[in-house]
Amino acid sequence: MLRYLLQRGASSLFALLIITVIVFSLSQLSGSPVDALLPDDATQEQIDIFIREWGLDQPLWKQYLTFLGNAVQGDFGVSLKWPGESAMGFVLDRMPATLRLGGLAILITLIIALPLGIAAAVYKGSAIDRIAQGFALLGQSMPNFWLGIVLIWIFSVWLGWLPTSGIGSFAHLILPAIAIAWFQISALARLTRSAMLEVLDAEYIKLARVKGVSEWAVVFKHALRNAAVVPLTYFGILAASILTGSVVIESVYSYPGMGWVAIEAIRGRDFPVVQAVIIAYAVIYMLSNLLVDLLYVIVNPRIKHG
Amino acid sequence: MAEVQISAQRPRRSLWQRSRDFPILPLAVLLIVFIIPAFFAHWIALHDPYVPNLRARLQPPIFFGGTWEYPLGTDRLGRDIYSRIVHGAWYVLAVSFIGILVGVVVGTTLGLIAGYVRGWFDGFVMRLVDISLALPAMLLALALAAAMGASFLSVVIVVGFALWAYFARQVRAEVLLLRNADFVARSRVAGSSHFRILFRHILPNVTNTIVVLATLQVGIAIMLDASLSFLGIGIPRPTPTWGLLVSDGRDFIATDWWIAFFPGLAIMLTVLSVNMIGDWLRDTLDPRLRQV
Amino acid sequence: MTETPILEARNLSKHFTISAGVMTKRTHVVRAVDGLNFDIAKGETLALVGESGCGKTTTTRLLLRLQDPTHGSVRFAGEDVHALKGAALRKYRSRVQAVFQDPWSSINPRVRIRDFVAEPLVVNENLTSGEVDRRVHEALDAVGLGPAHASKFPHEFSGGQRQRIAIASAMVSRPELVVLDEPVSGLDVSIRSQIINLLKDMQAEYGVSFLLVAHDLATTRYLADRVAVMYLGSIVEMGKTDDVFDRPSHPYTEALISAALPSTPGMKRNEIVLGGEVPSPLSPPSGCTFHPRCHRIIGDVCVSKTPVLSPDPAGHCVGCHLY
Amino acid sequence: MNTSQTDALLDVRNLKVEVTTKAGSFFPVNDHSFSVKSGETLGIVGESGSGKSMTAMSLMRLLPKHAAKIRGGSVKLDGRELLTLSEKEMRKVRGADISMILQDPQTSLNPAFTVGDQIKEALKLHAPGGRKTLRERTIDALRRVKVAAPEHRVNSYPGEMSGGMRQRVVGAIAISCRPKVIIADEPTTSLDVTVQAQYLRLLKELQDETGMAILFITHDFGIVANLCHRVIVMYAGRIVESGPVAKIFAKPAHPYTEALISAVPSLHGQKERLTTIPGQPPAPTDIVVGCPFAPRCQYADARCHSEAPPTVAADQSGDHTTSCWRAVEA
Repeated sequence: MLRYLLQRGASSLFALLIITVIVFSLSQLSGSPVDALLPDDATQEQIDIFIREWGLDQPLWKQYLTFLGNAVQGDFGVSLKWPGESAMGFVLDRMPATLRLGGLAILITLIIALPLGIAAAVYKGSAIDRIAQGFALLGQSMPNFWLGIVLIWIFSVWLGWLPTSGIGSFAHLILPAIAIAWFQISALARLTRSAMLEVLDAEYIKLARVKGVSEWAVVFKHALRNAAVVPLTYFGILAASILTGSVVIESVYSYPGMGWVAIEAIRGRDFPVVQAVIIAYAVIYMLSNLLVDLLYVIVNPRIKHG
Repeated sequence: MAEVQISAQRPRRSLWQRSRDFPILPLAVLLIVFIIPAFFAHWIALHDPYVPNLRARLQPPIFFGGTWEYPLGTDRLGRDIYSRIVHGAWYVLAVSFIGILVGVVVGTTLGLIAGYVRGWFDGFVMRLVDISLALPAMLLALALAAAMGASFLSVVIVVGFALWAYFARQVRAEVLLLRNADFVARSRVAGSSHFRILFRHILPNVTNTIVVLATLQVGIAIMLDASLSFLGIGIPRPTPTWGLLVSDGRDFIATDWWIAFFPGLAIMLTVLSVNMIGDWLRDTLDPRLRQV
Repeated sequence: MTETPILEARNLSKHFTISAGVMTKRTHVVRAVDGLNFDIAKGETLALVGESGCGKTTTTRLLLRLQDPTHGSVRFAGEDVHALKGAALRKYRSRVQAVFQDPWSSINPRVRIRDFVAEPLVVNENLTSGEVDRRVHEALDAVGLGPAHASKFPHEFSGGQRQRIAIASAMVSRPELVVLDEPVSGLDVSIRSQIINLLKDMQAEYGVSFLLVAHDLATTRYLADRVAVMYLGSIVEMGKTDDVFDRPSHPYTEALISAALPSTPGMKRNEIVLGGEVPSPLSPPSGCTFHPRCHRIIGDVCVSKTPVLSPDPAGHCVGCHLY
Repeated sequence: MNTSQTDALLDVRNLKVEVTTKAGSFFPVNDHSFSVKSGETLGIVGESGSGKSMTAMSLMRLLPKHAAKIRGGSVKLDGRELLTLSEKEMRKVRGADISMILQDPQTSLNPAFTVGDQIKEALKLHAPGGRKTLRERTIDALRRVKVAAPEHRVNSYPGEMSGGMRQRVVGAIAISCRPKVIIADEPTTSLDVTVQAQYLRLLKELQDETGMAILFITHDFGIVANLCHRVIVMYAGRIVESGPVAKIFAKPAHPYTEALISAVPSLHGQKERLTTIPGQPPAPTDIVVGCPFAPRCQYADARCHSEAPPTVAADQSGDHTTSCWRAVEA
């Protein structure tokens, strides 16, 4: 079991490494940082100093190693747009806000999607099932930024119940969290439904009924235990999608989290911050995947004993 | 065993027989909102989508105090929302079509070869798939936009990148099953080359999967494109892509709701109808894909 | 055996290496097939019988050149099958064909019957399209399906019809050897006898040799001239079908035949029920691999020494320390 | 039909099940009547699609909820009508009075629970007791199906066991509450020959020990000959023949039974050319007029194609019945 987790951890680290390569090579693509970072009227002397400081006269692989070494220490240089801030420090400042929002979105997703998916599978073909399926179809077709705007329109402008944007109270979190969760609810409910349907069709479910087990125990004890693996595996994708969603939704609600920083940094061509934010996202994502692997081991006895 | 045989024995209904439950309404919506505007924008648009007309600023849509001249209202520069949506359709179509094409070609080729030859190549491709799935497309979009600036090309790359791994994974999984099927063994016994087996026996058996998956991905591609445009890292202004139109109206939602509402509605209706057609295709052609 | 054999397997072995863990380098060697020796004569049917994991499927895959042996060789008409290349290989491909167990998975659902049946001809021989059509129609006729079926797709046929199509395709290139891998066990009882009779007719008409793989002993007895009984990758007994069935020598053969149920009630039989199940080929028992389940074990020699398959004057071979 | 209804443990009369699909509705169980006594083994023989598994599931009242419905008849266990019981009452019957062994040991055990837990679950429901007694009875159930070292095996997961061993565990679940009737749905089809022999012997021994009745569903006449006392033969949803095994083998009354028995090659004796049955069974949704076997029957005449034959006695004793016009005329 430990070996399995180590293996998964190693593979995550490898993926992270690839991401640093991508980030690094993209920064090469963008042309010389000299043009990007120095004022147009810089003297040759200033340029030389800059090149030496940044190690731009070194071979590419050495530049990458330097970049990687700094990245491991969380050093991506200083922000260009927000002077005086270290790039990673600035991103880390914003991280708790994004985690709060993402956490609430995940919570909403799980609370609604799992029961909905299970009920739809158990009462296949019933009204609940049709409603769940219609909801899933609608949820997967609505762009989250548009939904965010429509929610503001209804709940903030029209009804005046919740704040339109910004950060502060719990009330500020509600609309953006719903906007992020919306798509995920439909995806997860759909997935849970099909996983449950497949399991409910299995021979061992038949055997449980043959034993005289009540329908409630059949669903929640025998079926759910086996079906849980599928939504659990999806949790990794869920975490990624919610991070992605946060980029868009934070922008809609002017919610100053990591996603908002990312967009602002791109607009301001603030390269160090963009790099820091991408790496930070990737690390969060890798950690949530490791968590999934851990849960997977707990749910699935075959790995625990194998 | 017995049950498998029963289900296999049931003669498959032909596409024609199933066409009775074809989703006609979604197809009609798709044609009206997406396909016809994309190809005939110049004929059906009422105004130039780019030229401001300050005298007609912020006209409300018809039924909300507006006129037939601007059926969906105008934005703050007096441009007709309807005409801008119609002209944007072409870009949405182009991005999603080319992006998916990139995804299909790259993903299918790699998945087909990886599943068939196995060994180190398979391991390599699957590792790439893992990484690609592990890297949220939005991150790549951010990096690309920061590095080379947003453009049609960068959006297509992002869409292709976001989708290829799904094709590769699904195709590989099917090839793994198919390569062990008795009919492949029989064909090898008959003397067929690997090339013949791959293209004559295996590929035709995964085309359904590819078609279904590609249809189901259209919605994802459109949404991704719209999100990027919305964030200002998609096809740059002044091209009236749908995400950009929504973005233009976001600050006026309290007063002039129609600017953001109708472009978003167009996205929703398009994606909804594509998804419904995709669901129908999946149920008809490839019921095994239920979980995708 | 009076005739020269058409196929000879000599010391045929296939070992698989399975890695035990991802992090460790430890590996297991699975001896799926170990040191097989057998011949098939022209026009003869040799059957391989045994339970799951005995290596009979691997053996057919070696003969069909779907896999390469670890040791030993298969010679067909005097030539080493696994060394064939180019034109010689194509010739082998058209002379040796196969029919598989599952009629649902052995025909590509996306290919018309004509193209499926014709494949061995199209791939290996240079025939005109008209000539191919003629041969396909002939083959379909021979299996009792009219040429009108040639343009249909596989899903329009039932299991029994599909198996006929598979046989037509196997016979279309007029092969000298056809490997029959459980040809009737995927079919309903009332369909089986149709296919069994058809196979007999084919052999009588074309003089083709069959290598039959089956777990159903009654079918085996009906179709085979000679039988090789396999257990955990080795042949434990081989001889004429009637000799093996009526006077089994190896304790495993005895048990296998006694376990096969009689088709009439109340028939007296000497029932031998073996204990346990077939051991994992990952860690086969020492000595005679059958000794942990054997009801006629004679002592330490069974545990320590691997018995040799030795023939008696009549050509009946048994691999057991009893003899 | 003359099996006196008083000594029958399980008595099924005119059972009808309707299945509704998109392609139409049909009766996979069409007017079935049969009965079993304590200690008796009844074979139910038929090919795939003949409706034999559907019969079993309808006795357990576990038909797929929406697709299949019982459309009439009666199922009496020890004189008690099962079809009118509430779902709650029926749950108390399942596993306790009637139990079942499913076909595929690879999939019929829940991979997420230990085999001990799965046996215990049945015991807990029908014969509750303390932790310790439950554990003892679980181990005892495993011991009765001759699983070696049952004290260790209770903690194993199904994934760690061989196919034969798993099927024994399924057997242990079935017998754990000492049911009166066990329905075995092709329990040995996926097992190796020598393991199948072990399993059949085990079933016989358990029957001798407990006096339970066994309904043995199979397509294999060999097993019927070896294991069953009486047999019913099914074709396209109908019972075409029923009677004592010896009589049916010696003198089959229905042409289908006759053809089926002679179509199986013999392990001993002569290698005559096999009798074949031309054609194939009708699809479930095909509309059948007359005798369903008529299109494949060598004796069929005009009446067989137009009118369904009644069920009649095949000989004087009355325990052998068939539905065939030839028997009516005889």
